[in-house]
Amino acid sequence: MTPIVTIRHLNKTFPGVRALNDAQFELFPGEVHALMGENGAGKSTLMKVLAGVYQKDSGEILVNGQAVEINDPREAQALGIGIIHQELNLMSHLSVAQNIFIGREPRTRSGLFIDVPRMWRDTQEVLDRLHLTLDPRTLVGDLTVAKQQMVEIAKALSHAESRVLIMDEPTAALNNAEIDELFRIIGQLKSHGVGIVYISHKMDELKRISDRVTVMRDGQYIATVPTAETSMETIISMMVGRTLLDTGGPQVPAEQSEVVLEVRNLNRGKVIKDVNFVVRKGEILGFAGLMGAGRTEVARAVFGADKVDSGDIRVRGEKVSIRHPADAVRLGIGYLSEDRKRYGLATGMDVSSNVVLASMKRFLWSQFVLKRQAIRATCAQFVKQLEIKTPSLDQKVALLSGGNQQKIVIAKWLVRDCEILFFDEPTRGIDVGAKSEIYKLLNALAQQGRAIVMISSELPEILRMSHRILVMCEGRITGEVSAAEATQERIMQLATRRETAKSN
Amino acid sequence: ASAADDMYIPLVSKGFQHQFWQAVKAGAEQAAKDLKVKITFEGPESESMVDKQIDMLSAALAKKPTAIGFAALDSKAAIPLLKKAQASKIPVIAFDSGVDSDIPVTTTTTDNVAAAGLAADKMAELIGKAGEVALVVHDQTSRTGIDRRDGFLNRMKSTYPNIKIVSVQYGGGDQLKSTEITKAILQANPNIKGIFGANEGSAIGVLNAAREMKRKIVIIGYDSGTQQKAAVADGSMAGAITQNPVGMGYKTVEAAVKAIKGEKLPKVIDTGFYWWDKSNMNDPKIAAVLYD
Amino acid sequence: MSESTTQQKPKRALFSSNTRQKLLAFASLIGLMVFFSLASPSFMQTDNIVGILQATAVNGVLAIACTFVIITSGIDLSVGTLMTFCSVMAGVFLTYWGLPFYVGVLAAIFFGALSGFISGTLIAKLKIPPFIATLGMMLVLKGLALVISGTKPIYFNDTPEFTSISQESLIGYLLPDLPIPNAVLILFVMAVGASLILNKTVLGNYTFALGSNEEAVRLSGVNVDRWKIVIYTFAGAICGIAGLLIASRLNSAQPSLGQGYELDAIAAVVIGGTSLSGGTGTILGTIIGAFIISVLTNGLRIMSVAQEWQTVVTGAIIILAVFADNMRKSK
Amino acid sequence: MSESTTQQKPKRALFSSNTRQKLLAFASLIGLMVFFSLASPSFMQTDNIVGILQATAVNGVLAIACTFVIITSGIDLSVGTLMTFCSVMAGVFLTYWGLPFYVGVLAAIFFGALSGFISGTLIAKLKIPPFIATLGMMLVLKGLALVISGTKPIYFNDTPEFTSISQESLIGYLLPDLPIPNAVLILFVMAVGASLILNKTVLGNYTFALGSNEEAVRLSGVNVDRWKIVIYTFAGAICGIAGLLIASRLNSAQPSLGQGYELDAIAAVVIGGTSLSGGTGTILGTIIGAFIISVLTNGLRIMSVAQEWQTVVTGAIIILAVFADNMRKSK
Ligand SMILES: Nc1ncnc2c1ncn2[C@@H]1O[C@H](COP(=O)(O)OP(=O)(O)OP(=O)(O)O)[C@@H](O)[C@H]1O
Ligand SMILES: Nc1ncnc2c1ncn2[C@@H]1O[C@H](COP(=O)(O)OP(=O)(O)OP(=O)(O)O)[C@@H](O)[C@H]1O
Ligand SMILES: [Mg+2]
Ligand SMILES: [Mg+2]
Repeated sequence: MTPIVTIRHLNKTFPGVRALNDAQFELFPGEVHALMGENGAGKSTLMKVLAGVYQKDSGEILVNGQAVEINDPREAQALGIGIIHQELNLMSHLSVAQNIFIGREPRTRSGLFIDVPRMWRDTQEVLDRLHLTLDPRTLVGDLTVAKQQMVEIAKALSHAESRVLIMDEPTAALNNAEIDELFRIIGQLKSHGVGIVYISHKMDELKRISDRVTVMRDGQYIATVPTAETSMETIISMMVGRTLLDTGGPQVPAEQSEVVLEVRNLNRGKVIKDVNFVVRKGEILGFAGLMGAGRTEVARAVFGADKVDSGDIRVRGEKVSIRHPADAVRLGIGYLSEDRKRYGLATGMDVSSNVVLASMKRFLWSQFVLKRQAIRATCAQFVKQLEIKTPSLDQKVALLSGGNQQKIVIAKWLVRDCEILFFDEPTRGIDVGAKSEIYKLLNALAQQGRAIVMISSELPEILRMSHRILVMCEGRITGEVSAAEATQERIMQLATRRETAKSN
Repeated sequence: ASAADDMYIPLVSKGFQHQFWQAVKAGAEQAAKDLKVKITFEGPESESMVDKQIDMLSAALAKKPTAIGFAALDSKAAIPLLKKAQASKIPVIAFDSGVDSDIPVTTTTTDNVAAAGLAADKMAELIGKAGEVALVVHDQTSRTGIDRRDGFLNRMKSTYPNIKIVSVQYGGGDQLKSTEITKAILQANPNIKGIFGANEGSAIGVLNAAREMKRKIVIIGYDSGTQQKAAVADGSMAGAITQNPVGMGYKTVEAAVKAIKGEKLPKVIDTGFYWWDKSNMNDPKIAAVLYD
Repeated sequence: MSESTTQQKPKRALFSSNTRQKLLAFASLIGLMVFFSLASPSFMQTDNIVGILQATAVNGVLAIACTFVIITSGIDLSVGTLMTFCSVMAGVFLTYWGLPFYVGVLAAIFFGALSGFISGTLIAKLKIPPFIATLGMMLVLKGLALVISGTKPIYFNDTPEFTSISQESLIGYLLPDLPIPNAVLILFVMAVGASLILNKTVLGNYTFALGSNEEAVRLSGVNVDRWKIVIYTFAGAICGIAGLLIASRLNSAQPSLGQGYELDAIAAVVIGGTSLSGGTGTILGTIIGAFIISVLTNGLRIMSVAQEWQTVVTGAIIILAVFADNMRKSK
Repeated sequence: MSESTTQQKPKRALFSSNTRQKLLAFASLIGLMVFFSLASPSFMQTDNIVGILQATAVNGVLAIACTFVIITSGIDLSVGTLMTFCSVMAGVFLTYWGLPFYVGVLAAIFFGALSGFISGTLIAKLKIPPFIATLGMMLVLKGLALVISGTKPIYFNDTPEFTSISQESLIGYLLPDLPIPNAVLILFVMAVGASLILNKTVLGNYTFALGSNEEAVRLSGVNVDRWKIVIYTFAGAICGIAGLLIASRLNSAQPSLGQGYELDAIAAVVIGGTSLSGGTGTILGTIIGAFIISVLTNGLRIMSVAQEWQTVVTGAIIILAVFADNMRKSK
């Protein structure tokens, strides 16, 4: 069988960064081929070259054994290569249907007008295939990241003629049910002979769907191995170039320490309904739930990013009024948002400006002039500590790899040194090595007496890290589980306890 | 016609921010007070806004005036509206420049072409009928701009063959722009002997430039105003042409009232123009037509 | 960026249009009209209303052109001088060369489209920012209009039908009580047409898409450059029609007119709820925005407010109109 | 969004500034100067160079104000009429009320800041889009300048020191061969000061941050509204200084001048490489942009090109200058 895609000796340099160094890759029809590597290893770059987004410096690409030049995304599409980008690439002012059919709008018979009803119908079909309950007419900007991600996937899948489908971390924002759905569809595509490149940092997914794994490190090809015959540890050590120690779960059960944050009767429209909880000094409180359960909304409400209808918030026992994120930060509350590009980063600015953005006051002479040296020193320290891969502190954040961008948001809140920290999906898009670094860091922060709220859709992460777990469903807190009694089943049961069901 | 008290006469002019138009307005207001009529005075921001002026005229007509004063930016564009005024028996008094039509019962105006010709004569006299001369004009397309430029240029061409016009530039009447323009002219033409500034803003611009570049040239201005008066008095400006804007405004309102009362009016009421310089600027007759 | 705040309630719009915003701008317009009717009896008379409609035609058409460009998150500063340039070209074809009426009309539209094509190419192919490309075009066209006309107005004396484009009244012919000039009819027909194009065709779809996220459109394999050029060309052709309207109204092509009109047009678009950062907007909003400006200008004149105070009040009310919308929107 | 185009090369700059762009705009400027020197011997004379410097002062200062606002992805259309308003206020304090010289200077700056504060508040607190808020302010200030001055120029005859702000030459006093007027000195001092503020202080840091992603800045706990107001106030104060410069140069406050100056200022900013979508920009670029405009205008006048052609050529060269930069950048 000829490989559907062969990449050889590919080189790509960005100023200051050798993103691809003699990279190679091979994909067969009907194969799910996982591409693994640390943040900044060059996975996305390699795939973007294949998809015509970037131009290679040198090397060759063969499609069905034929050498090709792919100069722009259109040519890639013509060759049957589709891609789901790591970063969302949607038009937020347009409807789901318009996004999915951009560039291929069905026309009316006259050819003048878009056949809108048909577009909606076709969209509905695509969405149904994915078992997605979305109205094709909803504006994409109004969707949560997870749903936006599903729209991206639907868009890529709607190309009937795709023979190669690249998925760059498609599940980063999805919950388990959606991931199952996606994998079912990948199975279908596979049986139709579509070749799939699958990039992910979630190691468990590899075993479930991939046939082979190619590992990259620092832009270089390391090895290609059959998944079934290789252990996870081998793959991880190929990725990071060393063996990782498992850091284990939370260290000290911080049972009866002092309450630092108390939230009472919090309400906001239909998305937050009478939410009550406390966070204690030195504990990691996990927030579990399905997509749209309202966890993000709770965090944003406490942080003052959204207005609430009612609710009391006490910090260290004192009643406070938080009307603005600035109030929250002054009270020592930090919030790391789940959507880094939209809410976390000034992507047009450099690394150091982003890292100190939340704590400017600490870096000023007479409240006005920047302490350049101190800023750089602090940034350098965190770049080192979090192993952020960047050519310099002056690199524009938009040009970093996705995982490294996430680390910068984390660094921003670490610099601010808040007592109460909300981490919303903190490990989204972060590689295994860095993930364990972040877990270590969360533990260390808790040990230093910080109160941490961790919102995560990855149950293993919640189970492993939290001292206590709150589960939400449809804007309500449906239960609390201690670390000792927590199991996946117990949490899922609470996470699906709908209000309507309860009354029966 | 009705009692003078409820006569309303809107004046739609070519502009309102420039000192010239403010002086016309002052004259009109004086007449309104003397004759006990109500007037309003408005005009577009720049003399190129023909359609804005037509909207103003249209709004003025909607107010059912007893008569209307109109200084047309384009002599043909307003004719449909003027016909409407005629149909509703609203007498139209043209001022400043005429309209290509017999609708206006009279026109109070200055002959800008002849006035600029006089400026050319004075310039020729002051530079000894030979040498290089330039013009800084306020506008390339407005009637006053064209008349003053052509009046000056034609007189030079017909009467003074040894005078060479080296440059004609337009500064929109903006003092700062006219200053920069004049500086460039002076820079490019080291032998220049005189410059004519075709309205107040242009003339001040020329003055500023000559002062900033410390060049002694003959400057002839147009209109009056505090700065031109001071410059003429201290000799940095040789003199200027002035129209009689206050008189023009006064006569326009006066003619309107007469027209309402059905009195016979001459086809043209010439409000006159004058050459003024250091020697005559304090004559009562001249001082009366100069404004600050 | 701040567009995508979480405060937004989800919009379930028919096709990415924003119905509420239109209605709210409409309320401001009605409010102004009620106020002026009470303040002056002359305001609500047929003549004056017709005058307001007539005064809106040119700015309305230019604002339609700007709406498309602004939704793509571009800007077109050249609309005013392009309008003038097109009217001069009509004058050249009709008066200088004595060609038949319809040739002049086509010439104006053609040169409008041509100039739009050039702006679009500068922006899409040479990557000149729209502000600079159209600022440059504004100056070039202004100069060319002066050069070609010889800095004199060109009168359409040989083509008497020309004035009928703008001044006569087809509606008034059919309904003598409603002497609405053709210019207004043309404005409304164009508004309806533009609205259909914006909401029902691929061109409109890409207009919104480009303004929302150009990079995403490019990555979806759309020929972004070509569509950008198409949109600017289309907007240019609309300016050509504005050129015909103003020339017909003045029965002449006035070569020095035009600069400054772009600000009025852009203001109409923004008051009508189209965001300068692109991605949203409606033609109906734009038309309402254009009317808000004309009603305001006319009403203050009718009330005989001193001209310098007219300026102050206009400024304040433009801010207030948008503020009122904000208030009602955030409810 | 299109900021993050994938083709962009990273920039290795001191602190979010864009060194290369500055240098490239500089090359266009040099190119123009070389051309004009060859075309006309009058161009490269001290007098003329000093003239160009002087002609740049007002626009340069306004453009500095605009740079801050534009980097936040805002816009300020009121800079021109605000300048005029401030010069009128200086006139009121000095000539009408006979107060001492320095009070007039402070008054101009104070009213500039006050007006900027109002614009900033409208934008930050009432969420009026910057285009509308400053368009409204532009009209309000224009009207107020006319009302307060009584539509007449106000002369500074009682304060002879007033002309020294702009016209006399401190440098010429020290170095008689270099009679650079104070206006130019002020421009350069302000450029250096503004550059320091933009690159070395919190104000500058937030200026960039707001333009890059306002929502992210807000969620970092920064009081975004307050900083926006501070930035507009600061820009307003700079316009106050421009008002002093122009009033001193003309030895009078001319109330009807000012509109149209905003386009020149914004053009200088954009030619200088600042993006209208915010997040990037430099003061040096802006100053070079302002000089490109003045050199072009002056050079064409020196060459005695007919004025309508001057307009055409200016338009074309503005586009070319930016295109040349793009070319060199993409290399
Ligand atoms: N447009 C660009 N300009 C400059 N550098 C870039 C650009 N895109 C990527 N890089 C750099 O190239 C390297 C590889 O990035 P890439 O996005 O391919 O990593 P990745 O393997 O996908 O990482 P992640 O798992 O974090 O997504 C990184 O160091 C990144 O900073
Ligand atoms: N910007 C928005 N506009 C409109 N609705 C929104 C927006 N953001 C969230 N919602 C709605 O609010 C509800 C709660 O969403 P939220 O993001 O808080 O969920 P979550 O529990 O954090 O889930 P996720 O795992 O998706 O982050 C959902 O119904 C969602 O559709
Ligand atoms: Mg990646
Ligand atoms: Mg969430």
